[in-house]
Amino acid sequence: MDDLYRELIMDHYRSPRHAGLLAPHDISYEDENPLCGDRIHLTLRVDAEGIITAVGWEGDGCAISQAAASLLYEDLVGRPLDYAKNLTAEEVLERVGVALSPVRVKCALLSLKVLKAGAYGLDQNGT
Amino acid sequence: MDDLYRELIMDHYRSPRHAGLLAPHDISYEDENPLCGDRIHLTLRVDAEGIITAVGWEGDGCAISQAAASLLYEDLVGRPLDYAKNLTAEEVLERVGVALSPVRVKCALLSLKVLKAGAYGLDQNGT
Amino acid sequence: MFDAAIRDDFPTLSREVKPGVPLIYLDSAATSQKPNAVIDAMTDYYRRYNSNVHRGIHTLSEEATAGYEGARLKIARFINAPSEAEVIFTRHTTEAINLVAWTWGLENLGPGAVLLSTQMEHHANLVPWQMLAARTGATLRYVPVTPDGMLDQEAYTRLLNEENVRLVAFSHMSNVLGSIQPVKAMVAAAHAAGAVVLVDGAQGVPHLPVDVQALDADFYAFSAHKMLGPTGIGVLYGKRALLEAMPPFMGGGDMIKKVTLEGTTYNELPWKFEAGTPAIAEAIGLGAAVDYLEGLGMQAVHAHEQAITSYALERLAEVPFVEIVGPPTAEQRGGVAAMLVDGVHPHDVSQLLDGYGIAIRAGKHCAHPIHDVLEIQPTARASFYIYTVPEEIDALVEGLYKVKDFFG
Amino acid sequence: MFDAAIRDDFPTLSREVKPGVPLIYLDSAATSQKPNAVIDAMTDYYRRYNSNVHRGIHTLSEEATAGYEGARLKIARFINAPSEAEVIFTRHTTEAINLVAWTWGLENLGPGAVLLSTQMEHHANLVPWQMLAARTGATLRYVPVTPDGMLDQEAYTRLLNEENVRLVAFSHMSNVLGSIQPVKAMVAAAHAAGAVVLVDGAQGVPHLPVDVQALDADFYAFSAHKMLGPTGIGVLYGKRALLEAMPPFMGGGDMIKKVTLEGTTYNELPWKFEAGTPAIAEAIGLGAAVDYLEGLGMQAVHAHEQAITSYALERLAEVPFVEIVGPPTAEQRGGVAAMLVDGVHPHDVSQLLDGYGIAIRAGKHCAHPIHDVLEIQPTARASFYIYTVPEEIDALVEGLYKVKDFFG
Ligand SMILES: Cc1ncc(COP(=O)(O)O)c(C=O)c1O
Ligand SMILES: Cc1ncc(COP(=O)(O)O)c(C=O)c1O
Repeated sequence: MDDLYRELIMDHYRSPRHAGLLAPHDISYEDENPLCGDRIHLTLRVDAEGIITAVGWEGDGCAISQAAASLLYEDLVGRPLDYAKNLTAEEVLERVGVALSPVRVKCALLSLKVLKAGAYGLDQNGT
Repeated sequence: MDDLYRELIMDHYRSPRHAGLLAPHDISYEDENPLCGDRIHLTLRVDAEGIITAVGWEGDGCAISQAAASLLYEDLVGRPLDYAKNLTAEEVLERVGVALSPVRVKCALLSLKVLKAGAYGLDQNGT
Repeated sequence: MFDAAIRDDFPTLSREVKPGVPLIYLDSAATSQKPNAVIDAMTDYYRRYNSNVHRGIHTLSEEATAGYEGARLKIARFINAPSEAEVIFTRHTTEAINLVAWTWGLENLGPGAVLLSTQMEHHANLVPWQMLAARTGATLRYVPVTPDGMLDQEAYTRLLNEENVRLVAFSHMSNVLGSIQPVKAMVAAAHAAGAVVLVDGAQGVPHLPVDVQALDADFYAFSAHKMLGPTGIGVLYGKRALLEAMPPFMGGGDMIKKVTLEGTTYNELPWKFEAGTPAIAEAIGLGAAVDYLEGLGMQAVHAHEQAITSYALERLAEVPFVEIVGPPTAEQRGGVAAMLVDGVHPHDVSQLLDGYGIAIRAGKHCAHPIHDVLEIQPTARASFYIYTVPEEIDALVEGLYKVKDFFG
Repeated sequence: MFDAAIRDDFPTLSREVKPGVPLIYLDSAATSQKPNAVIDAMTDYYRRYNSNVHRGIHTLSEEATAGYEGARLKIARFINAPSEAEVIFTRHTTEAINLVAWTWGLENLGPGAVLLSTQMEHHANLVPWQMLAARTGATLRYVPVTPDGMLDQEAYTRLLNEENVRLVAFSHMSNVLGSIQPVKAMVAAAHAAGAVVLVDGAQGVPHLPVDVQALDADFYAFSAHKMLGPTGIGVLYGKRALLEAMPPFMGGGDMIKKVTLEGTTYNELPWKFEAGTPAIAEAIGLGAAVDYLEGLGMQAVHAHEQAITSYALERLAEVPFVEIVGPPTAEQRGGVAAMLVDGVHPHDVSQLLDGYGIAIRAGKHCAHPIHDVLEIQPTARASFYIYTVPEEIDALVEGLYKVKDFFG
């Protein structure tokens, strides 16, 4: 069995945390990696102080892209939007916790790209 | 000493036969090889039957280009223009009589190019 | 099929991906492995007669020129080009196609003209025409694909008749579906409609006997790296009359006859289209690749691929959770099997197979549109060549079961 | 000067041109010889991890991608590019310049605009601008050359002030005259006049420490094969803002983000300009060449060339029937000595020297106009690099006497 697919990754891939879109939501953003078809759609609720109060997402794609999203979105609730804005690629990769080749790094970072775009207010669909 | 520069070649290079342009002439043609600057200017007199009656040329360039011209133009007198039209590259190279690399083949064949263009009536300057 | 001893000619094939795990290379449609004869021809050039070509009057330069131009002759013979003047060295298929777009295309197209590509093209035979259409105002249309992955010939005929088609561009063999097009008939139909034809032969020349005169294509493009040759070189074959009428593509050394500050006279074919110091070592390597393929015989190459592809299609048909895209039988297709693995993303298929030493390719294979058209997901593509043996197909099937097991 | 032991790294240098006649290679300005480290890096790639790059999810493809992109990083560091995104692989200097002409040029020039090249340019930095001027209606002007072979800086200033100059293109070092231009000052003057600057660094990067940020050039082009690297690859450095604003050059795989039948989104830098399967082995070879040059140190490379060029100029000055074109002293020039041999055509000089194993180049060196301008005949050019030793200069001088003797 490949190191990449250790238990934590497969657990998050099989049972993604916060699965399902929120309605209503304050933020909604969707993006894909056109080369391979990985896709993630994220919705957030944010209170008046800019604190994330609820998270919901759905997507499809490879195990790495979906597990990374679940891992990243798992503990957003209670954090300020600024936390999302300041997250770095390194932090996300650390959380995924396995060595990734450049192609797979793109898979893992799609979730971060979507989160940041959402946090910076690129609301695509409105509430 | 290089095989290419055997006595015959050097003799023709040092003492080109039929040196000097004819005035008047019936045919005059000049061309050059722009990559290396080899240049040949040929003039011919031709009688009513199309027989070459006099040859005169001048040029500058490498020993191969000039010797080949001298060798080729040496025995034109008394021959019909058609002879010139039908001459092949192989015949000229045979007359030069040394193995030539592709670059040097171009040197050797400039004289043929000029002769053929002249014979086909590409008179540049008129009589 | 070829004797498995052929594999000894390919050093990479005896490699282990990690200790104890030998490489099973099923990614030849992306790039082929290289036989020693090709590697050695290039090393010999660099070690013994490396030199710039064409204008040098010294031993090394003469040897290098003979090697470079000798390779051109070999290639002309290999594809039965009427003359080596019609064989232009480019960097790859992609550059060959772009060359035609930037020269013939800019010169001959304008609003009202129609360019015909197809839904199954590799981006190399699609994006240049999109760019050209945008630049000239010409219209780009696409020949549709049937559900089993062939070009829709009825629609093709209709498009040729209804539109002012000036150029038709399609691939000899699709790198996703594996389908081989009826090139000769399609060229004849295009010519009857007054169109010029470019064939993307990136997957043609490596796998099939190609006779450009029999096919009658106006342009035919291919890459060395997919046919045992090196990276960094490809070929554009073009009919002389077209090439002579075209303006040059790039300006520089070697493509000129005479340069003055006022203007320039261009060189003869093929050099008119070869500006700058050529890919000398690469041409020599490609020449050695052609020698190697001719040694095998292209009929035999094709027969080997047919056999190995039939075997692969058969074995994969037994795997209930795998679906193959493209034509169902080997006859209409080359050595490519793009697979949809139920419930497992191709990235994961490829990554897990790599753990067993099996190299395949995952994704949309530089042909996004065909995926949209056929409404299919990215695929896991296994592809075969002269050195592929049935045991490797068996290993692939076994590997796929393990992948499926793991993902449950 | 470098220890002559450096020659052991270059297999070609121990070759005999014919039995008993060792090679004396004085044609490095045309192309350099390659050290074992470069040849081996490419052979290793082909024998061990040959694979297509970027999208492959298997061991070989990951190794090949690391090799290819690793080479880009090395080159970015070597020329001090702010980012590797600004380092674009092309086939050679010639393609790099044509790329700028076809993209930036077509986009930004039109009637009324002036392009400024120079009288001393290699055709690679001349013909593309002639073609571009013809296509756009822009005017092409040339900076004149002084009798000792430098660019006329006064005329340059005047042209910049008087004309609507949008692009200035000149070479770091002339391949005929050997003269090295004051790049930094010329770039600053062009910028002050609002022009974009392209530097042809084909003879720059191999011989001089080059810091593209210090020079402040907008574009800087060079070829691997002149700097110990392989044929088939070159580099275009460009400033990010310019590259981002430019349309792509060739369309195809790898240069796109997303392709639909309706249109295409282009990839990020540098890949936006790298359509098709890259020259992977060649990039890896160029990376090894950069390692080798960095091992020596570019200051030391330059010092070696200054020393060997001084020695050559000195020795050749003693030969009464030889005249050297270009600047009289080594300080303003690189390792190139183009000679006029009284009474002997350079073809014959070159051919006879070849008989003694000495490889030089004869002709106009892909720079016709400078010969017309200076009213000089074609020349016999000897050129030097890191492996050139004084004994080779001595052999050249001796050979020239023999040539002269022979021609009487
Ligand atoms: C000054 C200069 N510019 C451009 C070139 C062209 O280089 P390449 O043929 O590698 O494109 C050369 C090499 O001959 C050169 O010396
Ligand atoms: C059908 C087809 N066309 C074009 C190409 C592009 O080839 P290259 O990248 O060598 O230019 C490929 C290779 O991927 C291909 O399979």
